[in-house]
Amino acid sequence: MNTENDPDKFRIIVSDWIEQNYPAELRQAPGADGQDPRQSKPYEQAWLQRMAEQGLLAPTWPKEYGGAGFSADQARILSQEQRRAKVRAIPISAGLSLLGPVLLEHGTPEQKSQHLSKIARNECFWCQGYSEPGSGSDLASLSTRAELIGEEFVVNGQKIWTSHADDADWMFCLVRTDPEASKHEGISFLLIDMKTPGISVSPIRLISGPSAFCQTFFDDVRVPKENLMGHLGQGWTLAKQLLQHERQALGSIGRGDARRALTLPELAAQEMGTDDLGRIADPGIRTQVAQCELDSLALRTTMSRSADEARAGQSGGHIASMLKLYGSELTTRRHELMISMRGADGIGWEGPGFTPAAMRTTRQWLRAKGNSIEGGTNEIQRNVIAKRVLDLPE
Amino acid sequence: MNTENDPDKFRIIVSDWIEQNYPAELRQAPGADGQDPRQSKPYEQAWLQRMAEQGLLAPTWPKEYGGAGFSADQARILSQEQRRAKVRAIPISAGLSLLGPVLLEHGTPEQKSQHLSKIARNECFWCQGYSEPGSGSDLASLSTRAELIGEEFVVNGQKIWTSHADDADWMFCLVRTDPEASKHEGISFLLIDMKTPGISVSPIRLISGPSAFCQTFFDDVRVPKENLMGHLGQGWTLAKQLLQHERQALGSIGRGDARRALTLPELAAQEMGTDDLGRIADPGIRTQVAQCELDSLALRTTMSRSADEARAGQSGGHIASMLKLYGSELTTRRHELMISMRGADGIGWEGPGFTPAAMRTTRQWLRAKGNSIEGGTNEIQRNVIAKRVLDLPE
Amino acid sequence: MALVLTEEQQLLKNSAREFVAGTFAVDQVRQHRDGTYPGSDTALRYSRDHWQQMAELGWTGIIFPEQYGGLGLGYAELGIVLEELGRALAAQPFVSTVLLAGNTILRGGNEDQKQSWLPGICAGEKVLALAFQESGRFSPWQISTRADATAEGFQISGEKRFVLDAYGADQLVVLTRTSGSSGDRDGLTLFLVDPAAKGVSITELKVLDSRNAALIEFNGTEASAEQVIGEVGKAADILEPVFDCAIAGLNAELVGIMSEAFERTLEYLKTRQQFGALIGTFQALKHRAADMFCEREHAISMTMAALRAIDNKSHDAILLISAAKARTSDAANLIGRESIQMFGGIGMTDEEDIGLFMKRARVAEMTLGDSTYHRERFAQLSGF
Amino acid sequence: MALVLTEEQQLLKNSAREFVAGTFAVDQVRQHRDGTYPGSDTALRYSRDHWQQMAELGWTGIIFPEQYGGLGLGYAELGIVLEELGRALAAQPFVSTVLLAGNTILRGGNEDQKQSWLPGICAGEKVLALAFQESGRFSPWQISTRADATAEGFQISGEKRFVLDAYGADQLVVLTRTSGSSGDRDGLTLFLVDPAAKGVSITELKVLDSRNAALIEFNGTEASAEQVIGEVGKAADILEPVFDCAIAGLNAELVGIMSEAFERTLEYLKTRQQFGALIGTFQALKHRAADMFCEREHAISMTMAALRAIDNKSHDAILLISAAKARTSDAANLIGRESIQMFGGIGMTDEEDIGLFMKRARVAEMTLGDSTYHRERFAQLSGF
Repeated sequence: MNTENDPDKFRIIVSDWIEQNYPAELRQAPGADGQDPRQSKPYEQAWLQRMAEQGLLAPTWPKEYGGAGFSADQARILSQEQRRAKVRAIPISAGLSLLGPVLLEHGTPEQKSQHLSKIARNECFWCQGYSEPGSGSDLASLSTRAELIGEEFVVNGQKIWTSHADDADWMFCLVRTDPEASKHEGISFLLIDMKTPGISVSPIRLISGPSAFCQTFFDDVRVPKENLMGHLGQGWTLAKQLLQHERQALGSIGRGDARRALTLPELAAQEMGTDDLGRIADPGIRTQVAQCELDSLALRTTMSRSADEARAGQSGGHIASMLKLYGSELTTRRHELMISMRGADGIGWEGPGFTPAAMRTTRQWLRAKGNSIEGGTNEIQRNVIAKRVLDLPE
Repeated sequence: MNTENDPDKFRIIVSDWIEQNYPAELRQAPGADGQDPRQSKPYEQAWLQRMAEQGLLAPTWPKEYGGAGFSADQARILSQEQRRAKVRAIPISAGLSLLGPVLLEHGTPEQKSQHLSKIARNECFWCQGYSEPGSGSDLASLSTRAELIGEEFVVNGQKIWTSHADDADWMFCLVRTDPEASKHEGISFLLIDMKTPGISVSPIRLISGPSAFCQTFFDDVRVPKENLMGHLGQGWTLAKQLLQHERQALGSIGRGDARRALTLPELAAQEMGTDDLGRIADPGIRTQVAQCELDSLALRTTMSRSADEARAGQSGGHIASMLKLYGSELTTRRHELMISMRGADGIGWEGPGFTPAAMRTTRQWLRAKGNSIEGGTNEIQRNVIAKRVLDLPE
Repeated sequence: MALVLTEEQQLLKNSAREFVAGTFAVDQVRQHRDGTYPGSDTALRYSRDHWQQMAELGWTGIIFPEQYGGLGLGYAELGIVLEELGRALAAQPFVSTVLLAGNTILRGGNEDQKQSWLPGICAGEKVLALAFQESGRFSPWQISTRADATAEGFQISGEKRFVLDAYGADQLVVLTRTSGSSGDRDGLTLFLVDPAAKGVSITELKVLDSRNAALIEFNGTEASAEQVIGEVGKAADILEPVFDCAIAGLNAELVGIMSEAFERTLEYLKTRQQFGALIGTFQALKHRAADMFCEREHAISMTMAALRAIDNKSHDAILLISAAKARTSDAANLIGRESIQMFGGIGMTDEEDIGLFMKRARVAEMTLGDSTYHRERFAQLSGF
Repeated sequence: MALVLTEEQQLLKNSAREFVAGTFAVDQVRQHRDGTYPGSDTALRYSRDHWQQMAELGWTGIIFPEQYGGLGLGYAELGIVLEELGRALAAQPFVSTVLLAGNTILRGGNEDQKQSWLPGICAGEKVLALAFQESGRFSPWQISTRADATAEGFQISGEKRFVLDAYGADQLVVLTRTSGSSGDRDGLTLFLVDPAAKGVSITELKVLDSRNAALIEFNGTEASAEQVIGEVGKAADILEPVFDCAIAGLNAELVGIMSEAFERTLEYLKTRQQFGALIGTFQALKHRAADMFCEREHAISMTMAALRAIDNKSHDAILLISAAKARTSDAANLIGRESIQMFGGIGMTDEEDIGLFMKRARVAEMTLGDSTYHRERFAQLSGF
């Protein structure tokens, strides 16, 4: 796509392109085609494909790596125009949003040419191998072992919460390469082809039902030495950098999801009825809805401010922790309110007798409990804010 | 008073006595006599006097020490009948509710005969010398020094939060008698005549205005050796026992105060108006009032349960911390609600333009902030519950 | 009545705890959900054998008079059993059969009807369901299901939702409208209906707590005057106290659920290591545990007081019941949320039990009115 | 407009901070309360000299056009000054003179009226008060004070409460009812009234934040048609945006108040020892500090967005203003409560400053509508 310098002209180019390329089917409400909105559709794939061809999945990456070569301002205009056109959010991709930025900065030239374009073109699917059973919030206590034998690392151990590991092509993975070194210094960052012999994957069932999460087991898995990213023992530094991206991605959850069929006020009006003035009939629920909407607005506004600060070169500091903390708590509150408005309609698990929308509320209510745990628990985020932002003593 | 064994007969005796002796003036709402309800009145004194003559200020103490010699069940009947007759609570007395029970158990025969009857007859007024500037929640870090020289302790140092020290006759006081011993073991418990030379007192002004609190300074104050309660170095043990009584007394704050002119729902109806069905007109405020009333009921019910458990010999354990914690938080919430219902009428400090009732709301709102601090902060109470009740590791 | 257990009640509690521990494992919730629970009819989602065993212990008859085979005890005793069942998330038709349908027959039925059904309930041989609710929210007189008078009696048509334990029930008690319109307290009439009767169609529902609930459609189902419970048009007078007693029972179950969840969380705090320390040493978690403790204590106190108020026929029983429902619902919700948060990632998995407590609590919270409903009712009853 | 300060705004902020630090000490609040503040008229509760100095810096004229002696800047700039004043709890007649009375004249007055008063305000020579409120709660059209038409003009009678800075004001702007009844949006009329006019009686009030507020009685006060601001009966159209801008300004002051209170609390956590450790090492307090931080950040973002929305004449300005008032009020309340709790006993004493922040915040919270009012308005404006 033309990276026109004049912002107004650029905006027109972008918006025209979206107008011409965004599939008509996606402009309907999810589920309006009568199919399960959680299933991927051909027209969704086609849209991703069109975006990828223009490098728009990774707008700020260089064109040589499959990006669009946009400046930060141009990327912002793209995202504004997408929002204005009510383009649905693209599925979160660990390759695009997490690994990519770090790989761009720290990857070897070979690693970059091998992986980046495939990620930007949505041709290669990545999963994240960080957590282990038992490590929990204390991520650095990981014990998956990678021993350098000749030209290969031999990996043994077990990872958990490896999203989509069951259909991922590659995994970026934290491993312990030096058991003698201190907890943080013995860790390295490996890129592992999921087709390598010795890897097995089993999906995790959540309280909300089937999930994208998996457990991944490594049994004498041989990984070429070239697949080390950064230096030996530098894994923890890269991991922390990557976690910042993850927190930002999770913080945006509270902003409200374009895929949700009904807004919270709409749901409340539907479930509780409205009075003569068109207000949500139950005043207690109305107050709670107002509070949630108000808090969403505040979170969105803080995110804008934080973006404006970044553009102005005033780093807001560990804003990601705050957004993650607040965003996930708001999401939890929002879902508690939704489930309580649904009343007995909100207790459906599956099968007949409940609308798909009501059952989705139930599953999402359960799933949302995980938002304050994954990507660093909210307790960890509070610790980080207290330490890094407020400079409170340890 | 006759300590009749049959509970039903005993109840009649008690209720008849209250009926005959409770002054008519006290049956009116506070302030109905046109005088400042915070000022003590002659008829209030007369009522205290009549109670004291019957030993009813200290119902469970032995008659020889000025009590009524009641059993726990009889004392409970007395308190039930007082509540039924809407008898106003007697002013909290450090001698009666705090020192008395500990003195009964640990005092020497001489100390008991010297002090208990006077306390029970409301003739001698005590204050508590525990906290020091800087000691805060870490009470045992106190540094007021008492050196045994000959037959006398020589006391030097400073106490804070000594309620009513400016018109108290005696103080019970924690002092450090052994600076070499460990923090908790070097403390002793002294009874100090406030008329002793070298004691000076200055009142403390709070955010809510003048208060009963004082600072008390000791400058070579000589206290006879006989005024030591318990053994030398046993002060901390006695102090903790006494603190339990204090927490219980403070926990009861949340139960609602018979002296308060309007109940919370009445105030809400007055300030917000009522609808056609007589409900508080503002539904949001009504919900909050309902929550406060509901929580008060829960607290009262838990206090009844705890009393029933004690009678049944099933100690509920550190219930005092819970009551203090919950009671003070509820009081804070209640006052926040009250001040917010008063709107601009709730910002009066003094002088014309505001009703006395509204100004009382304002001062009480400020004063109530201290409830979660005094008698051990709520943070301390949570620590105690976590450690003693929940047995969480340290 | 004091807010402590009598010696007899303590014995009952001990035996209930023992039976429950030996009979119900929390994992049965998953088995009922996944259809792997042993037995011939997995859709039943509870065990008739266990129901029978509890009847032998007298529990199904606790609130029923001795003349119908019951123990003639009170709600304080029933609460003890329900609390223990709550701890194990034991799925049993107590609320449906004893507290709703059975109590409706006891309070509203004629001698014939009582003799026909109450001994069967006490003996553990009969399971009954009360079909009342029609919309998503508890709103007892919002009834549109009609029972139209015919030459022979009545003809029932309409839809009932979330009918607890309706699948496999031996008899249905059905709330219908014989006059007036939805929302009126008057004009409601109760019928005993054979689930096998013509025009009755029962669809089993799959719900969050994996228990038995169903959708029932009545399509011109015939009912005779003998099937009417109490007076035509006066069902609300019978049902109001029935609902209240059932709520008091649900509160006890909620206390059991939250107590077990809380204790399991405490145990986790005492065993789980992070950053080289037991997570129970982290002050922020300690303080939140202390808050959960306070909320649970109040839920226990209010639940006990409400149960005893029913037994004492206290004038403030209804107020206490609604207040207790609001408190137990809120406390269970808090403890449910905090438990999962403190368990962390493992708490989110289906493999770990803790999430099952939150699921059952959610259903119990909203059954017969959630905390918003009961806070509102408390305000109304308090007159402000 | 981006949610960051421009270079010019940053310079303004620096100079405001410097001036405030050198001019206003928090202890002045006590001096105003106790009548010990140096100066001839202690009842004024602010300093005319300081007002003059701020005028010389241009601050009193920030929002007024250059033709009236102002700077012709925007609310974003005014907010910067108010935030810094908030940090020192500086009592100055900004809200009354600039945001309420001055802005009313600017938006509603004729050229004569503007020329008479705005240059005086910009020059720091005039202090004005807007007398509108009559009841305890902000309810802008609940006005009963009458202005009855007479042969010569109007006669004003009625009582105004909580009139900010009315004591010692050079002129009053008075909201009256010329037709209709209390609550009607129509029929309201604004007058310029000399406080020394016959029938005006001003009683100074002593309020929580020790600032200047008064009760005003009008008893047949005469006013001519020239004293009317705008059209007779149409005052609401003038006042609605005036109130909104004043709220946006109060939000900025609240941000200053809560920021200073929060930072002082953090400082206390870093220096106060208990049990042999700095209390800032206790995790429970850390986590609560982190929560306070989040709330404050949102209050800052919303306040900035609302001020800029006014300057941009954005269609969502009103929504943002109300949302920001609700958020700043709630955040200030939280931080006020938590600050005192973390300071412990010393925080309860009048000697320690921290309590003064809570007192001023309380008044600002409820001025022109508290968080309940604005949450409700937000819901209304959002259409649900």
